[in-house]
Amino acid sequence: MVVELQTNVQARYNGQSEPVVNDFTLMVATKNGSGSQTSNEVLIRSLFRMGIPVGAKNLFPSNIKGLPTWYSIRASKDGYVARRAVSEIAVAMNELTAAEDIQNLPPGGVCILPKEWKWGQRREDIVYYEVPVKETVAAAAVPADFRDRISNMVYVGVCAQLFSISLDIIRQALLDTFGGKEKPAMMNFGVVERAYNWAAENLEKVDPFRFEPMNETAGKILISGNEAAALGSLFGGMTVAAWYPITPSTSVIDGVLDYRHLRRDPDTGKETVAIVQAEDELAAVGMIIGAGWAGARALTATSGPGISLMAEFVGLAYFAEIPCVIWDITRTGPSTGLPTRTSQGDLLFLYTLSHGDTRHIVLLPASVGECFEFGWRAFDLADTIQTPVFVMSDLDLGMNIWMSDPFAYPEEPIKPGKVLRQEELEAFISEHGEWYRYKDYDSDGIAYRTLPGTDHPRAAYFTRGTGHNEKAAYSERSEDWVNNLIRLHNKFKTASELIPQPVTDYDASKSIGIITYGSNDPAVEEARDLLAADGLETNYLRIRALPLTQDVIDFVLNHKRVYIVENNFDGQMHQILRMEIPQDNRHMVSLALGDTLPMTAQWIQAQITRLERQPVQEK
Amino acid sequence: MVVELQTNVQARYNGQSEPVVNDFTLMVATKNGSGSQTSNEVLIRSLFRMGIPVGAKNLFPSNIKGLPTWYSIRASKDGYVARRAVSEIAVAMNELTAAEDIQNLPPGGVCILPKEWKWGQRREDIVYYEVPVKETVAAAAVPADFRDRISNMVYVGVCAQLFSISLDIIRQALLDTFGGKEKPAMMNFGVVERAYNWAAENLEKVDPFRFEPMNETAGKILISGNEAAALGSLFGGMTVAAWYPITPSTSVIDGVLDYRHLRRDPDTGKETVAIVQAEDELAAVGMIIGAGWAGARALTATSGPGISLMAEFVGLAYFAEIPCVIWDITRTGPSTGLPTRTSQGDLLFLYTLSHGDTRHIVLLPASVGECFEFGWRAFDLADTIQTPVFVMSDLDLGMNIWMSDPFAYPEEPIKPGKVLRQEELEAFISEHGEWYRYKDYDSDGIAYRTLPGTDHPRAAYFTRGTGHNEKAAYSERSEDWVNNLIRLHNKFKTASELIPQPVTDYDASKSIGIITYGSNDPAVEEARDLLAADGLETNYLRIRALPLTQDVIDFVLNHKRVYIVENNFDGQMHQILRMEIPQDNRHMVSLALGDTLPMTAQWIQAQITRLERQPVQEK
Amino acid sequence: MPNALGLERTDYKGAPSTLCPGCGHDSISNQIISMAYDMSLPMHRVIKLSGIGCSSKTPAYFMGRSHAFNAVHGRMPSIATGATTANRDLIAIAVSGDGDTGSIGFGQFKHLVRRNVPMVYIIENNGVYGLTKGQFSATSDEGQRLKYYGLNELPSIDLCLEAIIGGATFVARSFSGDAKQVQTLLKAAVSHRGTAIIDIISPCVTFNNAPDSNKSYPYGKEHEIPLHEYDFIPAGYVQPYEEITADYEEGQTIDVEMHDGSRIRLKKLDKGHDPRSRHQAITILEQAQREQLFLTGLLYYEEPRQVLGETLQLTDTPLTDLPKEKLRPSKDTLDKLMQSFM
Amino acid sequence: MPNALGLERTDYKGAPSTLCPGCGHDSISNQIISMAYDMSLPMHRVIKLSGIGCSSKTPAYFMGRSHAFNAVHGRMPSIATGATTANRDLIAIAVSGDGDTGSIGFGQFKHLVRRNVPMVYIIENNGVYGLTKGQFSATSDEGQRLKYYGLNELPSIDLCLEAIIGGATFVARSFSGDAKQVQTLLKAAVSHRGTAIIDIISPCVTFNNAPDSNKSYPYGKEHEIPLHEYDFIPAGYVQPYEEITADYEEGQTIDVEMHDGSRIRLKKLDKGHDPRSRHQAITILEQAQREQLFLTGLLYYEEPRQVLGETLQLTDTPLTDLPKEKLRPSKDTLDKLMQSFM
Ligand SMILES: Cc1ncc(C[n+]2csc(CCOP(=O)(O)OP(=O)(O)O)c2C)c(N)n1
Ligand SMILES: Cc1ncc(C[n+]2csc(CCOP(=O)(O)OP(=O)(O)O)c2C)c(N)n1
Ligand code: SF4
Ligand code: SF4
Ligand SMILES: [Mg+2]
Ligand SMILES: [Mg+2]
Repeated sequence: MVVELQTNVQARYNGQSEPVVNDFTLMVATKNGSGSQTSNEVLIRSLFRMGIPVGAKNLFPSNIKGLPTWYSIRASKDGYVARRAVSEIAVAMNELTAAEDIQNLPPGGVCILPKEWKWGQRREDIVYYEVPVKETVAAAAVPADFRDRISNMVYVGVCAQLFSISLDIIRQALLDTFGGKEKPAMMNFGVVERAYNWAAENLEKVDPFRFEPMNETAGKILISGNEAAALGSLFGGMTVAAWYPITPSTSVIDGVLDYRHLRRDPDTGKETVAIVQAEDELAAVGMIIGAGWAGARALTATSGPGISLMAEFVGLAYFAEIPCVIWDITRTGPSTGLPTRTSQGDLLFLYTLSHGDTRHIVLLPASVGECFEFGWRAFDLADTIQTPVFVMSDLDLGMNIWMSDPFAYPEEPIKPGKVLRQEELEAFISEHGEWYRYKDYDSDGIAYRTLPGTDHPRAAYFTRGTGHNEKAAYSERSEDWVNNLIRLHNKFKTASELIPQPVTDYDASKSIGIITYGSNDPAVEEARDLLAADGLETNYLRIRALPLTQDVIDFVLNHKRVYIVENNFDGQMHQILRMEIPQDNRHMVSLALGDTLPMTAQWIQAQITRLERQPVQEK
Repeated sequence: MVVELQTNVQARYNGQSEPVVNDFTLMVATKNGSGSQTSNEVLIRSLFRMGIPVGAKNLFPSNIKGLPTWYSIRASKDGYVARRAVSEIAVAMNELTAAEDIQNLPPGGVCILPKEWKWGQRREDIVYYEVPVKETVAAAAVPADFRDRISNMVYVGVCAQLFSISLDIIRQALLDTFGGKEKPAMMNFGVVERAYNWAAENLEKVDPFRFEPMNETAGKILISGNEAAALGSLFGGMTVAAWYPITPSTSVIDGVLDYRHLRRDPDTGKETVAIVQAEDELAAVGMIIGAGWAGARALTATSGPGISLMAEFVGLAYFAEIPCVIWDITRTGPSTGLPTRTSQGDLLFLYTLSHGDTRHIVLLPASVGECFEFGWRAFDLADTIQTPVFVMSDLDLGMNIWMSDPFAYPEEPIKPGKVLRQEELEAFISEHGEWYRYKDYDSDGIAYRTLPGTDHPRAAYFTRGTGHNEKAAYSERSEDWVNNLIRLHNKFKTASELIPQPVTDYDASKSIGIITYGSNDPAVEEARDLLAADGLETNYLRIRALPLTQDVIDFVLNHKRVYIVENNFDGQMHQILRMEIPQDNRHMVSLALGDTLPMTAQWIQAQITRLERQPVQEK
Repeated sequence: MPNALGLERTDYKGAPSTLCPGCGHDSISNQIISMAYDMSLPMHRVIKLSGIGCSSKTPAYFMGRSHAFNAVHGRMPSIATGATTANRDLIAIAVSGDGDTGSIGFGQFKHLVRRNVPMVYIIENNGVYGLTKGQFSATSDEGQRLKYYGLNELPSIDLCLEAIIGGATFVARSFSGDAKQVQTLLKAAVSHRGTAIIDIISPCVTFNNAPDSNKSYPYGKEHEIPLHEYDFIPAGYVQPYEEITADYEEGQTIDVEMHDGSRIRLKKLDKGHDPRSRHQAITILEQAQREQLFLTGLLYYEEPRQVLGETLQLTDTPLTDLPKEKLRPSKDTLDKLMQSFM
Repeated sequence: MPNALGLERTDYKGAPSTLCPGCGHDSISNQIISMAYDMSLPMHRVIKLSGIGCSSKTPAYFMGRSHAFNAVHGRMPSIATGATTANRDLIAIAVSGDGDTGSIGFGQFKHLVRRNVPMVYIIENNGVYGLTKGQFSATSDEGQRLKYYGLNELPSIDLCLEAIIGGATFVARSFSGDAKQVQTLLKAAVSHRGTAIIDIISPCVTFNNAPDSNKSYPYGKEHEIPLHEYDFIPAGYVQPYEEITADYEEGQTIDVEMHDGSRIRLKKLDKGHDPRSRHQAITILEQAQREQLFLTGLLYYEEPRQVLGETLQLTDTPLTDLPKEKLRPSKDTLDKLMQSFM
């Protein structure tokens, strides 16, 4: 194939001399389904083993085989893991995107590509390393079936040589990746080694990029948000998971399948977690509502289209006060949108999901650690508040691999909430002389519930989505309706004290604040450093759940300017903040990206710098 | 049966002498399904024929037969038609609610009830007329089958006698009600006449209430909002209606069935309107999206639960830019809620329906006249803007009968929007050298579409809910995604100029403003008169559609205090206003009722008076 | 007379019905009450489930001491799936309508039977939408006329055939006017381990009771063709067993033994139908459709197939009753797991 | 060679496929192209409809000059109903998957066939969710194993049986490896006036092509039992007609004449199946299920029943083409109407 470049050729590469160590991004462009996932994982694991902080972003198409996919690995000695828009190194293995991939390199960048390709034009300001991929694989005498997939190991070997990863570490990483299985690991390693040696003999290193061992990853783990969510849920006492497959949420349930053995009854070998693949999302959410009503800790995981389909049922659960947990791993919408691209576009919709006056709790994890923590905590909250709890993660957080401290064991025992089992009901009735399902005995808006199966003649009550009074009896009376809604309102207020509170870095001397939530956190943290280096000091508040609390409002009001950074198009958190803040809030500036990609620090920095350096226009 | 009253007996009725003419409310309490609908209609039609302005509110249960139902008829010489919380006259025909019905009467009120009943206690401060219902019917020699239903005519006759409705007028009204059919009309009239005469002979009128002929209804019509909506749609060129039954929207489609003959092809007797009863709301909305895509003017009517179920599909229509019209006749939610009670609780949900960054046009008719007008206009808007258009009416407006001027014939011809039929496409291509489905040729965000079936080799395009570029080709590129969303955003701006603009009564000298929308209008208008009489002059703005326009925002900013009156629990329009108004808006006060009943002027007046007479607390 | 639990029949009642007087659904509620009383069902273990409709309201009218869940329209099956999965000890009795099951809930219905969720699923089939005032449902017959909505020209869906095709393990049809049959079938259904579907023609006296409607009382009374005569012999009921058998001729009876040891004894009538044959069941229903026959009785019965909880290999202890230590692995487990991610 | 419209086969192509090389769906797209070319379909009147899935992507890969609508998951049937109701002149060709039709879209599928919406409805059935990477679908066979998701223990849904029971008027099964049969059936389907269902086993080479899976190429090739040999004789094709008939023995052929005068001529094979008998069709499918037979061919054909547009008594002019004066009654009509409300 012939790679055609646009003609705006930059300055000739001038053999940059200053070495760049552990602070650049390597991007691998391949075709989907070609097996590059494995080689990329080997690369990232190797760097991790070298003690270098790493971040990974997988940009893949909605397709099973053949369309372009990009995997970028950021090494950052300073520990930044957000996406960078620019990659210094491109491993261009997909002829369909090679021209673009090369075009996107910065001056001084590096391109590794198959030797076999022909060229239209060349950029003169970058370095090329041409690699005989086919030959190398052929020489390795790999069984024909494996040849295609294994050819990705060629670039692993070349990169190892060029950027200084030891073969030993690669071997270890291969073993990790293949779950300790020697045979496939060694077959792959054979190709890596061959490529490594070929590169040593045939390539002259002229670029400045290099990895060097550090000690920043010891004791840390590498894991995806969805796996973390699955584990958190398993440690949270989940007993029912019902789901319908949808990208990018499927791997939450895959994680549950992978680790449910942790909860398998050791005596009988039977499962304590029911995993039901439903026929669609309406059924999935119906199942967890049925299960939650019966007393299970029940979860579903889905994405935007599924959320839309769940709207009616979620309203029922809200109004009938049934606990359940719904993970929304968001992708780009509206509509089917881009299933394999990230976004935070469901926020406002989740918050007000279902017709009528409804309002929901939405947890907003920002890290794999929080995915784990909110994984178990969501059940405690749902049971305590007797309501559906949403956890909004996103494709970036959920499907990419992230570095993290090991997860902390839940510091609190499982909280079943106000459930009256047989004896408790007995005790309750002897104390109060009565028990009514929807009566607010504790003035916190939260009533006591019983579970079906409770062997007590007064345990039963009637659950319905229609009007009811305190006694759970059908009622069309206006007063009953209003009283019930008032109690639900109070319950929501109680909830706002129980949900994860915002994380704040505040110093009264600073006049600029940044607010964000979810997976933007690393980009914001990095941007703050960049801004500070440029003389713009910022305070920071990260919202960890809806409804908003007074802290958030105070934070907004206490600044001269507050930037709301989020990854959707409409600036939905900004809108929610406006809904909650009646005071003049023209100093609140929406930085809403929504360009389908994970947030970058550079974008945030550029926006804030631009706006701070010139008078802010009213938005 | 024995009617038990609470014991706080008020002052003894003192034979009030000042006559009260054409300014009181008569309430009839019966059992659902007992046939009282007919007698109530006869009463209201009689008053209407007497030239007296009337308003009717039907409060019925979610049940087919047996549960309590109340019908109140307000006569108002001043033309007010809003609900009043108090009825001066109670026709208590349902023993299950009689105690309560009597309790609710104001001092000096009147109770008409069957003679057969026994009494526990009596209120001394009201007037009782006891009527031998059974005897009267028995004496009328009505066939046994009809006896139960016809017994309701007894109270018609008694009321006619007591409050001065001439028998002649009743006869006419009966004929109207029975669609001109002499036989049933006369059978009923027999009972009315008998009761009328019995009352003349046996009852001594001691109350002050009386109807007197006026001339305020000449040339006016009586019609329900749902019928008006159906007619408007038929005059709007609707060709496909797909629906799934749900109270209170069912009568929209019933109206279409009743009047589709207006559109029947006179030559062939065939239909120009397809009416498909779908298997559920997901299918109903799918059908109208399919039809809208193919070029039909397609409508569905539903209520809250249906809206929730339509969420995913509506997002598709928004994103794929397909016109269709969705009437939401709102009822009380969340969840199944109270299907037979009114509310405006779907507003915010409609506005942002579906996951991802979506925003919709929502028309807000306030009268049967606007139901008709928005009926046809919604299609023009949907076709012009190429998007789903919601019309949010409610149970009160939709199912109750309202007085109105006759509907005006649409002043504009049907607007098909930017559709390129064969020759137009040809012309377009020769002008532009191209045609791309999603390209913004006119800088208004609205692109040109073709319809399937267009006989032109370049007419076809691919419609999808996934990412696409201007050429309607599948695209996962970030720029394509963002550009498309920007155009949709601009389209929404264009839309805000095309939708019905607010109706304003503004005078710079007044410092208090009231904002409302939909069926609250009559109550607000009446409240303004009450407030003015009390020295509180108000300006008024009625929002007729979302998105909000600058006029609305200016109105808010131009007042010392602005009350947002609406019939839901969360104050949803208030929240939307806050979202749009970054300036200090603490002077905006949410008056959100949401008590399941139509708004009253008295409630609005009381709220505003209370708040204006004492310093307003921040909400 | 108190039953085995010492309860009277009235203890099994619910709130007074608010349906139209004469509604077929009310007589089904009555049979449910009788069945539960006769079978000495422990009410605290019973859950009553429904969707939305007149039929779906009825759980309020029986077994007031049982938990109930009146869900959203057409989606009760998923609630049933979730609840019975969460707690395998629950006895689920569900009521739905033809609209609820055959229109909006059709997909859920089909997938429920496929999973063999253990429950009794009663369809109160009146061929019309009662609660929304008389629209056609998908079981309305081709050629049926309704007061307001005119003529139905679409073929009607046979929910029993649908259930059998879909994998149901107990499928019966009955008529709410045939109290004894309804009751016997209910008893058998509640003894079945798996999804037991009973499609009961239950006339809507307000909107669909004209004699020419085949969901009406007059039609049902005239045209019902019971496939069998039945006796239900509860588990452990030994004594009069012999006596009962005496009634039937050799070769004409079939004993269907249920999971819990109960039996239904069927005496074959005209059609000689053996409900253990899926093939026969399908054939007879197809024939009934073609010839417009109103066949009632147990149409299909499959030897207990694995129910959903078994497919999922769940613990014997209901998931809702697991002790806390089975709900959360130890700290040690977490630490080891974390190692594996390093 | 140009067809009757003067178009080449390449004119009927679409964009290049982005499916996995070897995917069964691609060969079906090819047969659709051939069928359309052979039948000289006017592409501007064709609408291509689909839901979501690998299968549902395929309308992009054929007939690039036709309008297409790639809708939401499982809900294409309602789009088809709306579009064909709006414009009766459209020729709807829809593609769905087993997940799209058998799971999330099951209710819509059943109600579509009940209404007899005129269209060709192709199910590209691979017994798996391709696009979401290999989960079980409702047509996955009992006992089937998948790489990641293990063993399926639920009975599989037979979409042909479902369609017939549900009221479909043309039901066929085929195998994407049997190009000739697929093409003949497509031709017949597109000539049918009513809903034509073709359930085509279409292997997913990436997630479900192990030889023990009965949705795999190896299995299909080995086990396919065609019910008939076919010839499709388009309307107006007179000349070689006699010649073709010569091939078949007396009594062994069935001529199914289509609405537009086309015919499919079937030569009965082993099973002697007559597709005009609903009873036979149901029986043979029930047997196939029991005995795990992979029967292909035209299973059921009903003399054209009223299609939806006829049931709705719509004008002959497509609703989308009505002149404006038929869309809005006159001012006079409104004024008179208003009188009636006074
Ligand atoms: C999502 C939704 N759509 C529509 C309705 C309105 N609705 C209530 S009951 C009903 C039909 C009930 O019919 P069926 O199930 O046959 O019960 P029946 O009243 O005849 O016993 C409908 C359409 C609803 N409650 N929810
Ligand atoms: C509402 C919704 N839920 C889930 C998905 C995710 N999804 C996309 S395709 C698919 C399954 C497709 O399976 P099938 O119809 O068999 O098509 P195949 O890919 O096997 O051809 C699913 C679950 C979606 N797009 N929308
Ligand atoms: S409307 Fe029909 S189904 Fe509903 S309660 Fe009345 S008789 Fe029964
Ligand atoms: S995943 Fe399967 S169904 Fe999808 S394109 Fe690949 S082979 Fe075809
Ligand atoms: Mg019904
Ligand atoms: Mg599939």
